[in-house]
Amino acid sequence: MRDELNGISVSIRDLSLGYGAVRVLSDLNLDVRQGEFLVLLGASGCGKSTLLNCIAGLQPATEGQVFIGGWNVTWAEPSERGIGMVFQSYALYPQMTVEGNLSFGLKNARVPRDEIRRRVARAAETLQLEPLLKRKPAALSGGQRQRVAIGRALVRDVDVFLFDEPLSNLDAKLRAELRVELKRLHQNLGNTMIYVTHDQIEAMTLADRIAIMRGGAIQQLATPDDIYRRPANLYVAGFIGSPPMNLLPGRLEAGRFTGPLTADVAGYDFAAPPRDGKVVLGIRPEHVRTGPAAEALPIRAQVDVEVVEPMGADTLVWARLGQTPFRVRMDGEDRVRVGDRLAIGCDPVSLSLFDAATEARL
Amino acid sequence: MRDELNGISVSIRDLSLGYGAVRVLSDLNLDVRQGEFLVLLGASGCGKSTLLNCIAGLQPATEGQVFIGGWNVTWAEPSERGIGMVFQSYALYPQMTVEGNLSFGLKNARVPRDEIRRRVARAAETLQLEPLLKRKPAALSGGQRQRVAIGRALVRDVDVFLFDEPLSNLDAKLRAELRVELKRLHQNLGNTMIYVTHDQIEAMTLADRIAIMRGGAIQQLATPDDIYRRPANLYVAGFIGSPPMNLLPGRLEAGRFTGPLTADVAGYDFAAPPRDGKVVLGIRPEHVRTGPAAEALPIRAQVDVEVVEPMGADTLVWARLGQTPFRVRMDGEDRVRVGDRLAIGCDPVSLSLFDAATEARL
Amino acid sequence: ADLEVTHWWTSGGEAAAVQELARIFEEQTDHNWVDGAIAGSGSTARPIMVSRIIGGDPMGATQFNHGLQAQELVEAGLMQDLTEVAEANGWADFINPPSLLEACTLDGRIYCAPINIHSPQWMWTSHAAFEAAGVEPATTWEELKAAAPALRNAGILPLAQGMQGWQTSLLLNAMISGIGGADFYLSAYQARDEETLRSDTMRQIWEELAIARELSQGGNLSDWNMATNRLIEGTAAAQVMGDWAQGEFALAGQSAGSDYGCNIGLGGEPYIATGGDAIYFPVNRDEGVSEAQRALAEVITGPEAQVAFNAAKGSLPIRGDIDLTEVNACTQLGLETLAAGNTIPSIDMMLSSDTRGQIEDLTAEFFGSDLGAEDAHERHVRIVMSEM
Amino acid sequence: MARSGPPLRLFQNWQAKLAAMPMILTALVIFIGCSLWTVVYSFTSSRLLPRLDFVGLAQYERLWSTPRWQVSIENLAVYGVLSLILTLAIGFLLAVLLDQKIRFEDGFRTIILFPYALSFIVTGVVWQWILNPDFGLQHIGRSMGFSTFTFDPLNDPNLVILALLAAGIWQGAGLTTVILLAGLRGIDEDVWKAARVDGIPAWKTYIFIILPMMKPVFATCIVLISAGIIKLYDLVVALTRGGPGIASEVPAKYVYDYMFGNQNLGQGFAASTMMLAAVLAIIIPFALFRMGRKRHV
Amino acid sequence: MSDAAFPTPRGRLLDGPAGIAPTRRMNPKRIMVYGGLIVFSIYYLLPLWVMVMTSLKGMPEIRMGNIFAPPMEITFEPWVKAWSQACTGLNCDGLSRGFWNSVAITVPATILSIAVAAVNGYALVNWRFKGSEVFFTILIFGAFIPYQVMIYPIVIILRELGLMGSVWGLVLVHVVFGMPIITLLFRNYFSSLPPELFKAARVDGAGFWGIFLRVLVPMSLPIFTVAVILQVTGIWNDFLFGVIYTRPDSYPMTVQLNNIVNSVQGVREYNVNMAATLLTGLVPLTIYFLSGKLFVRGIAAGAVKG
Ligand SMILES: Nc1ncnc2c1ncn2[C@@H]1O[C@H](COP(=O)(O)OP(=O)(O)OP(=O)(O)O)[C@@H](O)[C@H]1O
Ligand SMILES: Nc1ncnc2c1ncn2[C@@H]1O[C@H](COP(=O)(O)OP(=O)(O)OP(=O)(O)O)[C@@H](O)[C@H]1O
Ligand SMILES: [Mg+2]
Ligand SMILES: [Mg+2]
Repeated sequence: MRDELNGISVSIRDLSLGYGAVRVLSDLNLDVRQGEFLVLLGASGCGKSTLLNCIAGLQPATEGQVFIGGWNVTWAEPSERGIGMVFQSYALYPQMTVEGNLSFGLKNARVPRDEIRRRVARAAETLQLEPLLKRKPAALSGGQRQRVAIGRALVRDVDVFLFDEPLSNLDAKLRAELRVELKRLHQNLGNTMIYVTHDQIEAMTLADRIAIMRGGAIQQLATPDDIYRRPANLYVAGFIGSPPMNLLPGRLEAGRFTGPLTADVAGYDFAAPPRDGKVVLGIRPEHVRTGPAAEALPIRAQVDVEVVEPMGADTLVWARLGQTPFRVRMDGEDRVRVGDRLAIGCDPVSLSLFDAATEARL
Repeated sequence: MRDELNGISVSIRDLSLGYGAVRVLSDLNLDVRQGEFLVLLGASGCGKSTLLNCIAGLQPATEGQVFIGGWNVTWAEPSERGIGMVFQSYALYPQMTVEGNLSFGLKNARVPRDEIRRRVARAAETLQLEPLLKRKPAALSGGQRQRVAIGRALVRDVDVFLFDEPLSNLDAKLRAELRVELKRLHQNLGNTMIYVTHDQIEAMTLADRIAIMRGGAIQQLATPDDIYRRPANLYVAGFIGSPPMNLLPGRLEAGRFTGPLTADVAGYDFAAPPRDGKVVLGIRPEHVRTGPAAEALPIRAQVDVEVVEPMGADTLVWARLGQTPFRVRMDGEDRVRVGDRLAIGCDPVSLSLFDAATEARL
Repeated sequence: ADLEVTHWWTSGGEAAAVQELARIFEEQTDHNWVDGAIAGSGSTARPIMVSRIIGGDPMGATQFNHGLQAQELVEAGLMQDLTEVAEANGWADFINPPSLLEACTLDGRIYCAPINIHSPQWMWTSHAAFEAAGVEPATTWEELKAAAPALRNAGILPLAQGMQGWQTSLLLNAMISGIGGADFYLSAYQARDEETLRSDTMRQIWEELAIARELSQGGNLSDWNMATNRLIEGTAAAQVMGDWAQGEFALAGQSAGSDYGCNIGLGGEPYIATGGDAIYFPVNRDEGVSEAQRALAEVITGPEAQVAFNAAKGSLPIRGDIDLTEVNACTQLGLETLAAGNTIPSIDMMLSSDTRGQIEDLTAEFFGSDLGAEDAHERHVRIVMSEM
Repeated sequence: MARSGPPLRLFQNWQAKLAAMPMILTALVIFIGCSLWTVVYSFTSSRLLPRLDFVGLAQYERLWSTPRWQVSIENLAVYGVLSLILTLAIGFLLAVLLDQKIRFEDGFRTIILFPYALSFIVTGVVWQWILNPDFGLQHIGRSMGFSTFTFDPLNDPNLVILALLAAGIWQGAGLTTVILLAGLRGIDEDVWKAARVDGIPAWKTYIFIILPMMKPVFATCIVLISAGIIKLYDLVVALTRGGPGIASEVPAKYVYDYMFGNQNLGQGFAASTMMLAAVLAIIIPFALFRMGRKRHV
Repeated sequence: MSDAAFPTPRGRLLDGPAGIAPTRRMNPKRIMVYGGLIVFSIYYLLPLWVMVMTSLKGMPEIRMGNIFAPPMEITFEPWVKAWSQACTGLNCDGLSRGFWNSVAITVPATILSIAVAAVNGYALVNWRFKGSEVFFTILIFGAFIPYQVMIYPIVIILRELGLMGSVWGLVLVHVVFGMPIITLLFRNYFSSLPPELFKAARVDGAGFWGIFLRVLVPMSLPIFTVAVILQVTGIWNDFLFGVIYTRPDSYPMTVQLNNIVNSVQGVREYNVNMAATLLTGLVPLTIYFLSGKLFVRGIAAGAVKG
């Protein structure tokens, strides 16, 4: 077993958890590599927090086991697992100063005073908390509070950091900043980090690998790039990307797709030899080219513009391809008006094809 | 005066409002054109809701006047102003069915039964609420509730719609959908709409014009495009855009900018003849070109990549220009790694220059 | 040792009597009297006493009306056996009437020390009130009825009647023994003879009670001593109440015969019930307390305490052998009746608290409503007949 | 560091279980145990001491044929209905008045709630004094020249319930006011705005929109008031002692008097069992209502 | 657009006046609001007024006069008498003894009941175990059971525990009967705290008591205050338990009050009764007036969420 876990920091084996009759996690397996930044991404209620709590030992699993650093910690107390955890709501102890918050765990573990002071100072430095050490959480801004919460995990010198939507309570601007800080922190520390979010931007930007969850099971575990370019199934395809992929139902026959548009999919990288049948064709709005650039591409069609959303850097066009809604992302500089007919084109290389029945990628 | 208001639907004159000593709105003037979609955008607490409540007559102004459709309604009751209002929390009457919610106001105004039925049917059709008419709000999803709230304004056949962050309580996906629906609704109805939000995406995509508010005053009132490209001052520049504009402090001397980079600003469209002095140079991350495309541009520099955030369609690069942080938005296809040195370039046409003292655009 | 004595003697005259008793107890023994007065009437106090005894936190001594009230407690072995004290002091020799001691006896053992005799069959009259109305003070129930219109005219309440159940049932019982006579009384309550209960006499008694209800209209009294106080003030003419009312007269400085008058059995058959108060001594673990209990039992039945206590309270002593020459006319009347052997057992000795309580409820309801005499009579029969 | 097997179920959380012992004991021994004990002994002929001498339903038969019990139930019903309606009506009215963004709101609220801080004994004594015919309201009325003015509820069997109501509401309506006020404050400000934009007058908004929205708060109030009504005892003892006659007797007093005064425990237990049943009849529907609501959300 | 129901704005014409807002200070509606409140305030304050006035009058003045009239001659005699001279039986030390008894009962009962209830609430929210909700539900049901149902069995329980008649027995009874509502209060409060706080403390290695004492208690001061107010007033005002489960030398003040009011020796001394009543109500009233909003909040919190 130990060998098997070489290079694996957190390993989850056949984990199941239910509340009464409701199954929240079912037979879940997951290996997180040493030093990896793994993001658990999924819609609300899919069991992300539950999984994280199981890893932390805050919720006993119904079945299955959890290994951290090669040890079976399934029945260990949270404080004995070598993990640190950061919560969405900060969960700072309001009556203690920042310093008190940072040192509470160490005091509980009866770490010597000197050592505590040293570690708090180091964490405060890393997170630029020095000037705040004597303040109480109420006197901190949201971003500062979140940094203290991270510091609380930091002082404990743990191998694995668990984050449960740590940035959801912050406004968009701060969220972007802290995201970058977190990424930098990971680059510096090199710890294993498991990070729960339902924000795809966070997932895409932070993760080494993303695990997409749905209904207590993992749908796809891969690098952000893979997930974006090669979604494993229709769910992932529809979940990732904003606006999401255009999904066109149709039939595949002898390498030709017939649906709202017809397309020769020669050049598409099939996972297995293609079989004819009902399929769904996925085209990301940003892989659609318009105007002159479109004409050179093998797949072409005409769409009618219904709504135009200028978003600054780029413009989102909500159009109709025959009867099917179709979204196109264009450069912010390009001008298009409601009612225009737009010539579009795209490259089979950037397409996705799914089996309509199994929903899996072809 | 009446002539002056031609084509103006809502006009606010010298409006001031304070709670005790605290001034929430100060000497605010605003004209909203007939049929216009005006978005009030600003950080939390800047007075957006207060202004909207003043227009609706839900909060009496301390000073100033409000005109709607050419009438001075400063002291009129909300129900007499010809406005409909939609709230963030929906504010549906929970014990009434959807139909009851839609018709309660009309019944109260003693509109004939037939007329009520007709109007409710029309609103339900417009908003696709027909199958829900007999349900109670508790049995509706967030998006459906928000549609009922809109319907309640719709049945009243008013000229002006007021929205107070109508989409904030919804999740990202639903928000995007309803945004498009709202836009469509406006295209069909052609009413004047005043829409409060703190979400720039909503503002950019929905608005005919955006009024950016700060501390109870309007900073800039212009089309989304203008606000994005030609922010009136440093506040607007920093507020709009995600990530926001790179702002580089420096000096302007004889048409040359000296700061973290040096740049010849010939080609920049000055509002007034340029004067030398301390300025701030603004460059939007998406106006920065990299690689071969950069070399052809008049302004060039080298930056060090610190963090790379792939976001699917595009990639955000957090870099350093000398000591100054510098953000670049690149195409999702381009590859760049932490530690790389990146050649960047941009065009003076897309720059913004601000006076460092007055913070106003030059 | 400290001996806690609980009782409901809290009105003026009663408190004075307790004061005497405590003084004598502390003088004659080296024990300490700890007073545990509980205000209100016996029905307020008894639950508290009972729950304390049952709850295993007994007081040193407690007042009960002797009779069936404490019987179950005795049966359950919760009460101190006083037989030795009684024999040593020869209680049987001087306690008069002997029925008093009998009421304290269960299976040949003695469990309580009687302290006084209470006769509830008295009617008290205020001379001042009758004078104000210009009529002779009534000496019988019939005279009172006759004087009523004149009294009313003078703005005087003919009958001061507290509305609490025990007071209204006291009136009923006084009428039963006074109007019906001793045999009737015994036949009704001791033998519980249905014929007696349904008899015309009983029906008539209920009608008299209805008249009493009228005579007391407008009094709005609840506590008995408030009623007595009306007599003392001269704003009410008569009150049917136990001999303890004398204590209030005495405290107010009034004297029998000149300021107030008295008669037994509402001027009818002069029988007095020989109920009264007895002191019970709950079994106690502390030997010191047991010691004090025995001492108190002796003191209570001793002549000095009997004189002092009963003089203050206005009740009759339990000893046949003490000289009460100094007592006033009313007490004298009581003593004479007692000496004549015109005694009947008290209600407490014949009926369970349950039945007694139901009769109290019935009379209270009767006085507090316009319930017909006929219906009330019927219910009265049923209550008595259901006594187990 | 790592344990290999799961710990025993019973000892999971043992500290919490230990700490909750007082609660568990109270729930089981006092609330369940004592209630059951009472119910069991209500089928016996216990008099002064509890005895397991079963007599079937005899105690209940007697209970329901006792006029005093019938009067008690009647009184409780009359008092209960009136008190419930008046308390809710006054409470809501006061809450609405207090909700009008008035000045001195704290002051008014303090005045309305302070009797709640007092003991029923105190309330009883005070109202006895105010209603005293010789000194109180009747006296005032007469001394103002209305020489025939009669207002003596404490001695009038028909009015005595009003005296109880006046005192009961004096003490208890403040609580309802405060709870309803908290409920009103909990209602989304935007609903008010929406109603104003719809042109609905304030009173209509209160009745047709706000009142239905406060259903749960009203349910809480009703349960609290009902529980208080069933427990009604101290006030009666202090104010009327059940009088005049038995005109203001209530079940709780019946229980108490029979258990101790009349030394008929069986009868007292039968009466208390009836009260227990009444409580369950109020609480169970309420609990079901709440649970039902939770399931829907 | 000018429709029957919602015509175009019905405001004044543009050139019309645009002066100052119509005054909102004192329109008929406000007068009705304040009028209603004042009428109710009189209903609520009158008894208090009568009590105070009566307690400051001598008996002769009471007999002559109007209960609402202020005293012509203020006397504190009744207060002195109520406090230290009024008699029940042979004990003529007024309410003073009852006061100290009440203190001796209220202090430990408040502390203990709150301690127990707080731990209950904590265990219920943060350390749920099988059946914990069931016990809690029973507890809440228990709050509604009339006390009379349980008086007798509790006598027996106290006897078995040997606590009958002692102050500790009464304290125990108060702890038991205070438990439902105070536990509810704490449960509601603790469950309104973010559960993450508790999780964070567990990750930080704090145990059952560590989390309670070092994390939760320090941040629960408001609710503790509220609980103290509720318990002090509740226990202080108790009559039924006080009279049954104690002995005369440890009677609380309410029982003593009832004794004084009901032991009529000669004439009823209304002024003394009123003074005694006020004295008895003084502690809860003081707490109530001092705590102001907290009391209200506690009651609302304990009830609204119930
Ligand atoms: N105590 C509980 N009892 C019953 N069901 C629960 C409980 N806690 C969570 N669940 C259910 O478990 C599922 C997973 O919950 P979880 O909190 O893990 O979701 P999540 O993915 O973290 O969602 P979010 O993004 O909203 O935080 C949800 O469907 C939820 O309803
Ligand atoms: N009743 C009030 N009393 C005092 N100040 C108030 C009151 N209502 C609002 N304010 C203040 O007025 C300012 C403007 O509030 P407003 O609600 O208009 O902000 P907003 O722009 O709508 O913010 P948000 O985006 O959070 O809704 C805020 O600073 C707020 O603190
Ligand atoms: Mg979660
Ligand atoms: Mg707002």
